[in-house]
Amino acid sequence: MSEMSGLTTEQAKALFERFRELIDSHAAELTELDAAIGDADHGSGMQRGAQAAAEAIASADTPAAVFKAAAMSFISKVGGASGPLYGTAFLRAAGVQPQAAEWSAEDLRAALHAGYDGLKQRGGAEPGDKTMLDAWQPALDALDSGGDLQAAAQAAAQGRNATADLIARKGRASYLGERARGHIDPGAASSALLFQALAESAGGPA
Amino acid sequence: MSEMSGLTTEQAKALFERFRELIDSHAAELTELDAAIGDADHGSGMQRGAQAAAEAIASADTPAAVFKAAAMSFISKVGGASGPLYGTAFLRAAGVQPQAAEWSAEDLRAALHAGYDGLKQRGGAEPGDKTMLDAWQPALDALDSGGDLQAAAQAAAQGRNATADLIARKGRASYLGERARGHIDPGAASSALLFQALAESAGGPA
Amino acid sequence: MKKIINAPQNVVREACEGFALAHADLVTLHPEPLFIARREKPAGVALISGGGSGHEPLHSGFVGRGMLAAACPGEVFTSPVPDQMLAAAKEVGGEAGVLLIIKNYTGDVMNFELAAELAQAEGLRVESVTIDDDVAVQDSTWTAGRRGVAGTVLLEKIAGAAAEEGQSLEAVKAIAERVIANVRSMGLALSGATVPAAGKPNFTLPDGEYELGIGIHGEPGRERLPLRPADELVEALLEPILNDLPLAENESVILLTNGMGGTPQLELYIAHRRAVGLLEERGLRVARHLVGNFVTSLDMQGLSLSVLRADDEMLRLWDAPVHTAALRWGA
Amino acid sequence: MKKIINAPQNVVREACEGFALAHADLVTLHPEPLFIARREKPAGVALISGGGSGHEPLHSGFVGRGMLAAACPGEVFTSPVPDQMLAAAKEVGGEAGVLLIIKNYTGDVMNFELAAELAQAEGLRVESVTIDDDVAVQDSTWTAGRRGVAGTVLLEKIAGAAAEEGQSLEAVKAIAERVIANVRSMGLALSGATVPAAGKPNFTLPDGEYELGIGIHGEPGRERLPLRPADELVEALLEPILNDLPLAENESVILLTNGMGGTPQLELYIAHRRAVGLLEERGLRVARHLVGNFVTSLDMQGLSLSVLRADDEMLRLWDAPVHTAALRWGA
Ligand SMILES: Nc1ncnc2c1ncn2[C@@H]1O[C@H](COP(=O)(O)OP(=O)(O)O)[C@@H](O)[C@H]1O
Ligand SMILES: Nc1ncnc2c1ncn2[C@@H]1O[C@H](COP(=O)(O)OP(=O)(O)O)[C@@H](O)[C@H]1O
Ligand SMILES: [Mg+2]
Ligand SMILES: [Mg+2]
Ligand SMILES: [Mg+2]
Ligand SMILES: [Mg+2]
Repeated sequence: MSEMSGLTTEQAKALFERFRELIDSHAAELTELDAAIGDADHGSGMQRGAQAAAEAIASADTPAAVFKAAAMSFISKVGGASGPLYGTAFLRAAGVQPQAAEWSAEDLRAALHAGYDGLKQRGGAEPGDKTMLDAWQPALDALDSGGDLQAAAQAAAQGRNATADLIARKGRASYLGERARGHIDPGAASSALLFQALAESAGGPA
Repeated sequence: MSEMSGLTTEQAKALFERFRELIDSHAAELTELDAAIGDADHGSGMQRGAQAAAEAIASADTPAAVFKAAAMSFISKVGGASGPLYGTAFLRAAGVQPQAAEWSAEDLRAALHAGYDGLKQRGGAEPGDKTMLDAWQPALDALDSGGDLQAAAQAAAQGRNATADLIARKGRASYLGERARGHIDPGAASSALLFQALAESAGGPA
Repeated sequence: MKKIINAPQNVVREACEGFALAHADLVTLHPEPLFIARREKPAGVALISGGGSGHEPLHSGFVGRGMLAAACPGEVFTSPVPDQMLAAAKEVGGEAGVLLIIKNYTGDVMNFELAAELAQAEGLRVESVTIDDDVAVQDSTWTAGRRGVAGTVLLEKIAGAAAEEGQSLEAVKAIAERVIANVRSMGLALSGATVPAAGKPNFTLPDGEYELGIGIHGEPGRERLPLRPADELVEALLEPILNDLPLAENESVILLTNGMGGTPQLELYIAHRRAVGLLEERGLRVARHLVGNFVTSLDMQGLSLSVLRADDEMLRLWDAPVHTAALRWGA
Repeated sequence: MKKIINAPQNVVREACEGFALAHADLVTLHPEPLFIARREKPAGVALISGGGSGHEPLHSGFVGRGMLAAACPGEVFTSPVPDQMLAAAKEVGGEAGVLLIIKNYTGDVMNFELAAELAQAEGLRVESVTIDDDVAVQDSTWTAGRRGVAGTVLLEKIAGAAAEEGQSLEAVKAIAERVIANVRSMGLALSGATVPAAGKPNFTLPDGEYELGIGIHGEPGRERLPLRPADELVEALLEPILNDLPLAENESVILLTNGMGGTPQLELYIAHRRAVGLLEERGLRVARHLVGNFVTSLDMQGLSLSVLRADDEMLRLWDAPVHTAALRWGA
């Protein structure tokens, strides 16, 4: 297992540029997932957010500034549940090392944890509730047990897939009860893309 | 060619009872014809009228009284174009021999002509305009040239079929222009049923 | 077909009962022959309209102060019978007389004419006007003539205000005829309407096509065309209207963007936006706006635009108080 | 999908522009961040609501005297962003404070909460209430809780009247909470809604089936059932409402029969007729009626019933003048 990398400002920007590409190419899929157990707007919402974030980060000069600009973009452009959730996660992540010109692997892990805690606090959900937490939590577990960003992305993808077995207890899908089973949670799917973007942007040796 | 018969009060009543049966069993068909080039209400409208007429004639004691009761039923229950048209035709027919206890063949022919003139006057249409006139006119021609009620019914049916070749110049189908071609006129179809009912009720030797 | 109804033959009666319950402060239901009358008999000219049902809120929704004195609902898409208008005229008509407002359809015209004859025979003062605002149809002796469509709501409002302020039968009829002479409409549909008794849509359009020039009963229009962006659809509707109604620069118009029943309000306002823009580009003044479902065709998806060249008198009457179920202001 | 739109991503903005053109006497459009405000800033408490678009006339249609001070439209079926509510609060809020009216959806609650935090940080007095009137959903800690649906229009009217007459922020909030505690709704659908950006209906129902307990975004309901006559459908809607809202004999209620957008008005009144009948059979007094498309779901076919147990104060505030695009009386 290779070592987890840190994050330079350039890598942070690459992360959000790559996130935007991935969201764009998966927008229809995200909307379809949301159509099945939600309201069919997750793809277009994430597109607005990822696009705005990719633009807003241009002049940022620290990883924290990148995350903060991305946070404001998600809060200001997305709406719905995912806007404030991603926005809060990115804002909290930015707060861990607000000044550093570059994040160490430890900084990055701490930032992701802070983001995850923000998600939990803002949404009041727990892992197993069939939400984006179910992609974040296995990804963080992978990092905590020494995995690299690649391993985190794989864990997030597995977590995303596993949401199909769950019934939802938060968000719009919770109205479905048993009927939500068999469907992947759209927010978990977009979160898996976030961890993929992170692995692809910063996954190399730091 | 057999002689045309006249009409007793009983036969006049049988005519409207039979008309009601025929309309009931063809209601869906009439509505479908009207759906194609009109507004899909000819079947239900004629049902209301024929049903009310069959009830209203119960106490009538002359052919004219039968026709007048039928006329008022169509005017009061049908609405649309066909209500006033059939109503006017029956009312005018009733006016030709208002007192006679029985109509001779000549009376009946005159009554049908008066009805036809009423139709033309009320609706302002001419034969060839793809309306019920195109069933009435060949039926009257058949009678005028010595045919019996059976022949009139056949001519009305042929006239009905021939409306498929016409474009409409009156009524709702006139908005269609060329697109009305290929469709039988619903009012011509219900009029053919009227002449069929007449032939079946009074078609025997007078 | 899926509908929230009981038996198809009871649709109109039951809907009228529901309407009368909901608007008991405004109207009274007369069940047989069926008509809906203003709760308080008008002092002046009594406007009576009616037509096939399925176009709600037309006409029942416009019964009340400053608009109709009575509405006579026929079966769905079937003109009412003369008995209804006759009974309504006797109920709401007074010394000032009755004006019948007829939409130009063969059936409506014949039934209202019969009613007028019967009412006159009983000594009532009855006049009538016939509205034929639909430019989709060629007005020629070779057709039944132009159809009466959404312009009817503008007519009923303006003539209703004239009646309410006590104008004479002749004057109310004259202003009604002025409205008719100056209003033009054109509609389009993305889908047909389903008549309860028929059980299926009166026409079907392939995906990606719309019908230009549709009537409010699903009568076909001018042609079927590939669906275009809303702005272009609006141009396709306004073009024939403006060709038919020559308007000088700076003239004032009332613009009605009317939904056919199944069109989301978002879409109506998107169309309205472009219609206002286009009229203003032509140098016209959109003096009054009306947007919504006023003259519908059951669940049809589509809309129509109506343009009324409005003189000061018409604008004044438009602004006059109205209190009905579907249109209300100043009262 | 067939829609009268230009680009899907411009639907909300263009519709708001059309709305502002049509109702320039009532509202002002603020384009960025997007909100619609009363033309004249209210003197008292400013009510601000908002939510995903596609439910029109909610909320923009209720901006005006005696109701909302501003409405913040999100993308179609997507809650608005905090910037919108913040900008609206700064624009229409004054000394008397701001009351945010939130429909209970995860996204709406989070975005409004963020907005409230930001506004308070800027020194504004902001309170909020959350409406969750949909009895179709079990209210438990295991779900996101009950949804806010058509009862919202009753809430906005009554709280708006309290604000208009100058009641304090505390008092307006208290009456709003009293309405929320006493209103229950339940809906059904015959067909799904098509979100422009998605391009196809959010669910499809086989012929002959309906979905009981549907949400206004096409969220699924309690169960799919064979379609029944209207009278039985009404019973299926009222039963869970009355089980959840214990009403004593002779109590007064306001009854709202609300169309989901694609349902002909005839059907709404047929349902309303039975709903009134059923409530009266239970010994209740239907003191006020509202029938029409008020809280819609784009082109969805279906309807909802809302019952508000109304005390004298609520009835008085209901009757108070209101002047908005979609609800108007006494003004
Ligand atoms: N309370 C919550 N906590 C965490 N995540 C949530 C919560 N509610 C919803 N989500 C996530 O948000 C996703 C839906 O996002 P989106 O479609 O943008 O929101 P909306 O439901 O408002 O349309 C869900 O798939 C889920 O992953
Ligand atoms: N002006 C007219 N003269 C004679 N018959 C007419 C005229 N207009 C319509 N019709 C007849 O009426 C029929 C339609 O009847 P119906 O469906 O009851 O009326 P509507 O068109 O009002 O729905 C047409 O098929 C045609 O035969
Ligand atoms: Mg969603
Ligand atoms: Mg017809
Ligand atoms: Mg008809
Ligand atoms: Mg959403």
